[in-house]
Amino acid sequence: MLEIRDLHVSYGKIEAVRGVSASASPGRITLVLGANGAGKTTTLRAAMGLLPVRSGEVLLDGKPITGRPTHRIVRDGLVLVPEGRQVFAPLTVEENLILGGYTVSKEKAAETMEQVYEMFPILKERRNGPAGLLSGGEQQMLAFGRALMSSPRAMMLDEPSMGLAPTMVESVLSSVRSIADSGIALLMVEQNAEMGLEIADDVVVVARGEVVFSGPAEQARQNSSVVRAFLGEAALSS
Amino acid sequence: GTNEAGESSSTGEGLPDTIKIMSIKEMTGPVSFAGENSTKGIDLAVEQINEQGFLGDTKLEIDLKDASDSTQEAASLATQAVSDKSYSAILGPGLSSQASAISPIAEKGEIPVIYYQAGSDGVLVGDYTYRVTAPAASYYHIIGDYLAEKKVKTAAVLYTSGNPTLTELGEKAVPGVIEENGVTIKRSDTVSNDTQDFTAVTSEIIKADPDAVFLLLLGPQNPRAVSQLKQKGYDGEIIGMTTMGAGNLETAGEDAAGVVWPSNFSARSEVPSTQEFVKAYEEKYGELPNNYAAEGYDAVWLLARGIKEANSADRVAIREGIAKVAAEGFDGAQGPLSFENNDVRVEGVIASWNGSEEVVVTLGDD
Amino acid sequence: MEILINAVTLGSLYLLFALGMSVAWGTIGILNFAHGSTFMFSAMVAYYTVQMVALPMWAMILLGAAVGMVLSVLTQALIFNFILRRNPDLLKAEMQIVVGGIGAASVLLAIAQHYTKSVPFGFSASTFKTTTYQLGAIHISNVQLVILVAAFGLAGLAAWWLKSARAGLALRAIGVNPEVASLMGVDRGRMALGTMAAAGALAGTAGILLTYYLGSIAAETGDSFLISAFAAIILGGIGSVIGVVVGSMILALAETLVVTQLSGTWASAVAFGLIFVVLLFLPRGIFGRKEVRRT
Amino acid sequence: MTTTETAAPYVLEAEDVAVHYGGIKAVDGFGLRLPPGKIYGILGPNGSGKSTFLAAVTRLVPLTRGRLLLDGKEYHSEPPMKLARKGLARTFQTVRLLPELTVLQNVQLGADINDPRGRLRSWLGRDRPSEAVEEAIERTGLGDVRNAWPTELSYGMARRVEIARALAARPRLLLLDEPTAGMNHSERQEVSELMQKLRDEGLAQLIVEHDVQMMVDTCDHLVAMNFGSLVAEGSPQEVVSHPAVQEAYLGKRWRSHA
Amino acid sequence: MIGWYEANIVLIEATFLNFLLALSIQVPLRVGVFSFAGVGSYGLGAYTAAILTIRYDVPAFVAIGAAVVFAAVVGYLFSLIVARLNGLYLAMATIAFVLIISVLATNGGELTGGANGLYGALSDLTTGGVVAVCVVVAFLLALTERGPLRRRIEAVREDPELSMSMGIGVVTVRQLAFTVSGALGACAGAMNALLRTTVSPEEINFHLIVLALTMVIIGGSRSWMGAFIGAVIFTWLPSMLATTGRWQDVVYGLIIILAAIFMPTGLLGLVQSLYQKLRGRSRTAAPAEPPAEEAVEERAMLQALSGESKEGVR
Ligand SMILES: Nc1ncnc2c1ncn2[C@@H]1O[C@H](COP(=O)(O)OP(=O)(O)OP(=O)(O)O)[C@@H](O)[C@H]1O
Ligand SMILES: Nc1ncnc2c1ncn2[C@@H]1O[C@H](COP(=O)(O)OP(=O)(O)OP(=O)(O)O)[C@@H](O)[C@H]1O
Ligand SMILES: [Mg+2]
Ligand SMILES: [Mg+2]
Repeated sequence: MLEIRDLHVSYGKIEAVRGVSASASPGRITLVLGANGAGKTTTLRAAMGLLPVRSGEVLLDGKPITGRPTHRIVRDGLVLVPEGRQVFAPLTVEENLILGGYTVSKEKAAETMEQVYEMFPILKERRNGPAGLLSGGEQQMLAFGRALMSSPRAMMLDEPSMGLAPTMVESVLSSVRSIADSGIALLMVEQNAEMGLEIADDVVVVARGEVVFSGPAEQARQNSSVVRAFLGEAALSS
Repeated sequence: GTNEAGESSSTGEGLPDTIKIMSIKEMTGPVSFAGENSTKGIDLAVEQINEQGFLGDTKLEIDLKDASDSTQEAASLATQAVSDKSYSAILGPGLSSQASAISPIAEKGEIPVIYYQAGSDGVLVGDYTYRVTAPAASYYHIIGDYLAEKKVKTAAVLYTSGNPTLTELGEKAVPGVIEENGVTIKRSDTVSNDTQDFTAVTSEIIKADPDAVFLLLLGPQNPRAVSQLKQKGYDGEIIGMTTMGAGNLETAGEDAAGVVWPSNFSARSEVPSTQEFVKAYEEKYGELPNNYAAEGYDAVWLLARGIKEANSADRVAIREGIAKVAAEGFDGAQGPLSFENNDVRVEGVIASWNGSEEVVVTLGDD
Repeated sequence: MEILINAVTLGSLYLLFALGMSVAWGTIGILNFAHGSTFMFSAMVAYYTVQMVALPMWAMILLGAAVGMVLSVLTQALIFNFILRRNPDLLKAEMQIVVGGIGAASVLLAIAQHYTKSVPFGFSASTFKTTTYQLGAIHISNVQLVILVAAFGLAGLAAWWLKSARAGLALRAIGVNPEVASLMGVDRGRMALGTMAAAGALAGTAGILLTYYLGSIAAETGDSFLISAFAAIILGGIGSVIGVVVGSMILALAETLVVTQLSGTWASAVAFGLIFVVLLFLPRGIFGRKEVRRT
Repeated sequence: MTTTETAAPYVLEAEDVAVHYGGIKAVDGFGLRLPPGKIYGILGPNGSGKSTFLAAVTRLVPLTRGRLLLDGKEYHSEPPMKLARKGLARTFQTVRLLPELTVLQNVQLGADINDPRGRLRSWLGRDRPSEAVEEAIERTGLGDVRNAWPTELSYGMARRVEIARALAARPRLLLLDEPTAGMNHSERQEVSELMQKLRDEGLAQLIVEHDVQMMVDTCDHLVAMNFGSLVAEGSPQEVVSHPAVQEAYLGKRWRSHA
Repeated sequence: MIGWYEANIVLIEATFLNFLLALSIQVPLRVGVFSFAGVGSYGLGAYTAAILTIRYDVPAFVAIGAAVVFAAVVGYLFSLIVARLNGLYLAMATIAFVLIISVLATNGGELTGGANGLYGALSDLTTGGVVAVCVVVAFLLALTERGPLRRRIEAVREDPELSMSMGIGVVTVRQLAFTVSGALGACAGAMNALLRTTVSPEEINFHLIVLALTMVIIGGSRSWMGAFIGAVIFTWLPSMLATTGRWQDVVYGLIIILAAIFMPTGLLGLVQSLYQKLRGRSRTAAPAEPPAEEAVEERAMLQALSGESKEGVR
């Protein structure tokens, strides 16, 4: 269970996140929606210990992890797929994956790696090439696969479908669903709201650093303002 | 002298209470051992001069300035000395690069400078600059008898080419001396200023199998080259220059036993004026003086004699006084000193390292 | 033949010196300009110790390694760590780190100059005595053997560790992007400290062995090696242990050949000329990783 | 936007373009012809060579083979910076803003191309943003962040600066690589509208984007590629209903939609 | 005052010479070229000017001009050779260049005076001349730190490929940087040789490289003012510290360390950010708000949303 409670984060004088709360329980996906600059990435990064938290709390399975160093949080069982891929460009694809499994046993890592290769065959093809030469979408696959490697208890995804072709979006999001089904708590920022809403259990909408909607996915799908903002007029009429 | 202080520094006749001299030194940095030792010699000389009343009631006062190894610092200090009229002269730094920067300033600012060390060519320009360290080339010939006595027939030369003094020795003076004594040079090699390892070059030298090896290297390079020669099995003569002195061979220990070098100074020399100096030095510091101390000592005495001759604290007058003293020469810590174009000449001694300390080689009773 | 052995020995000296520097630079991206001073300082501390108690060689090595480790850890904790914390972008911090290292180096150097007055020091008081063996026409000393074994042994160890251990990979990841590395669960601070400790121990070991071999070193010796080490690492390609081995050997061979066949004056010119030419054809050194950058 | 009428029927022509990296054939015999004042889109699975093709067209990677023509004139041996002066501007798939310039200055950099030697006046004194810069900022909705630094921007905002910078050059041909990645539906809508407006003003555009709905709505013509070569070409509807495209690229959703 | 000026004339001149030397490193650094070739040019310039003055007794401005032109040409040719190199590999190549020049000077026989160097280069160069040159140089460089030129320089440094696609001739800019760096370095070297009347190969060593780099990094690497600040600090610091006696080098090292830690943008950067803080204008801009009309629209939507979802928000 991942819980973010009344989080405040600021950059210098500017408060980018002003009291965001969101939670994800094992087996469930919480989708975070919001306009550009709403503070989604800031929330995830702060939860991960990459940004200092001004006030509020982040709990993993009831245990506070606020203020802990990032590498500890990873060992506690929470991982983040960062925005904009962030693969280790000069390292090979396989080395990237090995690093993803840095906190787990070698056997466990080898096992997961096979699953990742199965999910994204192109990664297997390129396993010995530098990750930086992959295409944008291929790097996104690698970033996603790398996060799986640590067999986390909770996972935060920052726009996992960015730059992916429609077929890939489908396969990534359906694997996100199956990861959740295996009992992992998932918090996901996703601009592809249409697909996101399809797999999400709960929805949180953030605007200018504040939560403006929070509820189950069906409720969000019926909320005309949410639909208009994130799916478009067309979806409303259909 | 007069008791009128203040105005007297620029008036022609008579001496003021104190005469201030700037001593530009390398008290820190890579050559601090030279600065340290010459300062001891300087202090001793000043003490003697002031206590003896050599200049009457007038006291010499040394203002010690650290220029480390920076040319710019040294030049700047010299400029300060020129513009501050209370300084009557400069005791110069030991590095050639600093000295060559100071000389034109001194010439233009008309202030006498006495250098020690600073062996390179461009140091002595014009009338205001003097040097109390004789170029090794001027006395290196004394090694000739040693070569004859040891029946040296073949030799190899190894010198540091990045250093002007050593290059001059290695390329001209030493080969000249060697050949004059009927010795053939089998090899001549060079290393650079920052050469650390002598394995390769010593191997080559040993292959040539000379009776004597001449090592003309920077201070810290000496023990290394000596040890490495010995470790490769060399058992002939090793002949160096003054850089072998001043404790540089200590780390080579036994390996360096028997190394000899012509020197401008040795504390064991029997020359009376040297012994006088050594005695006073030992009394004051409880240790034997090295060449830097002797040179510093002689520099002050040259200056003091010049001042006495001039009977004035005026810079131009002092210069003329020094010139007169130099023309006659005097006996100093380094023995009888004479001057050639403002540059000192000494008789020289052959010094040797016996494995634990420096001794003087007297030929014939070996 | 003897030339070759001598060249390999000189190469091993460079290698021993450069190894620690190369490991820290190629992994956590810290180009430590205080490496030379750490090297010298360790030897100096050992020298003052051996003047009091006659120690055998192994004890001297341990002592040197310990001093090097402490100095290096202190440099990391008190300087580089602060720089990195205030400047998380490694690329931007690079220059700051170089300058911080220069500062640390001058502090250590100044202290050493103060105590030794730049007069060379050596370990003649140690119980270890150099002996030379003669194999045909070739002279080889016991220190020379120790140096050869130590240099190649330690290089092999470093290469193996970086290649096979996950920690080695983690170090490389930190060099690429420290923040993302921490997202993988890598404890950047501890890894950096560990690496610098290892690099410092290597510097200390090198300081002891080189002093034994050369007979004596002076306060400034560390800095003269620095530039050769830098050259060897670049020549081989940053981040590659084989690279630094090959780079050291090539540099040493070139210098030895010039010294013995031509003239020592030209040694550094030829050596650096060679580096220059090699870089023109292999812009990232001999074993350097290609720059990964695409549109 | 100003456009000079050109005699050539196509702004950009690429024939049989190939870019190989060792064994990897990133682009392998792909081509297209882009007439003035049209928006063309390229679709294709991840790693099919779209970005590499754009890099080849902008001369940032060397061609293995092929011909490139701008306004009917071959340019595949010219250095990349010449192209910008000929009116070609582009954005990159990864955001590439200059961290030490503000948003405004980043955009101004785009406009500098029309002022190659840099006016002495702007060196010495005032360096007012030109009309083109103001217009680009305004059209991309960056007015409020114009003085912010790139590191302070959210991802979506940074993408807009990329677009604004390209627009500030007042190009005649604009290449956009995933311009709306990281934007939500309504934000994409805005960008799409902007592109259509620009087309109506005569700007030819070539877009790479994975949002098929947006591509269909925006583009006049679609080209689909896979494994570095052409798979299908034609009107948006034709291409999205092409079986090969559906198979390799479009998900179930689109197949069911179509 | 006059007395002080006369007594410290050497340091005053040295400040300006160090300023030019620092600039010869800073100029390439600003366009992302990590080159120390300027230090080599310093040597080239010093020798050229000294040789011309000693042998042909030419006026100072001719000697300096010739040195500058010569080093600029060498710098340009050098840039052609090292066109493929980048980063620290380039740095190494340029260090090699510097050291080779030093060895050439040592072995240059009569022309360069060998290990002795050259002396007696008496000329009519005045402090005023040095200052005038520096003022002109600073003015010209100041022009590159604003407006379009500044933007281009930033672009070339941060992202050469992007610059190319924006029509900036990256290769030309790099070559220009090498050329200018050569000219600046030579200018410093030539003027130093003429003011000090001597030049020796020992001067052109690794320490000079380190000094130049330290001045730039600690002063500030983005603006001529940073180079000037660095030059002032590192010219005067040693004599200021002389009062600390034996430990002056230790204090010097500590100051460098502290500067490296606490001034990531150099002293200049520190001063600038303090100034901005004083004026209450931090580097940060207002937070991103959506464009005005939409904001109203969105606010309406949000109000609607918040009304509906009261129960939803815990
Ligand atoms: N380093 C920073 N310094 C100052 N302000 C910042 C910084 N990073 C982000 N911001 C500001 O904080 C706000 C929230 O940014 P954030 O990246 O969290 O948005 P987001 O919701 O992830 O948007 P997007 O969908 O575009 O990625 C924005 O207004 C942004 O400009
Ligand atoms: N410099 C390079 N070296 C090796 N392979 C490369 C290089 N550049 C691209 N590739 C490979 O070429 C293929 C095409 O890459 P490209 O970036 O053009 O794909 P793309 O169509 O843009 O994909 P995406 O939609 O994921 O961005 C990819 O498989 C990529 O890994
Ligand atoms: Mg975001
Ligand atoms: Mg792409």
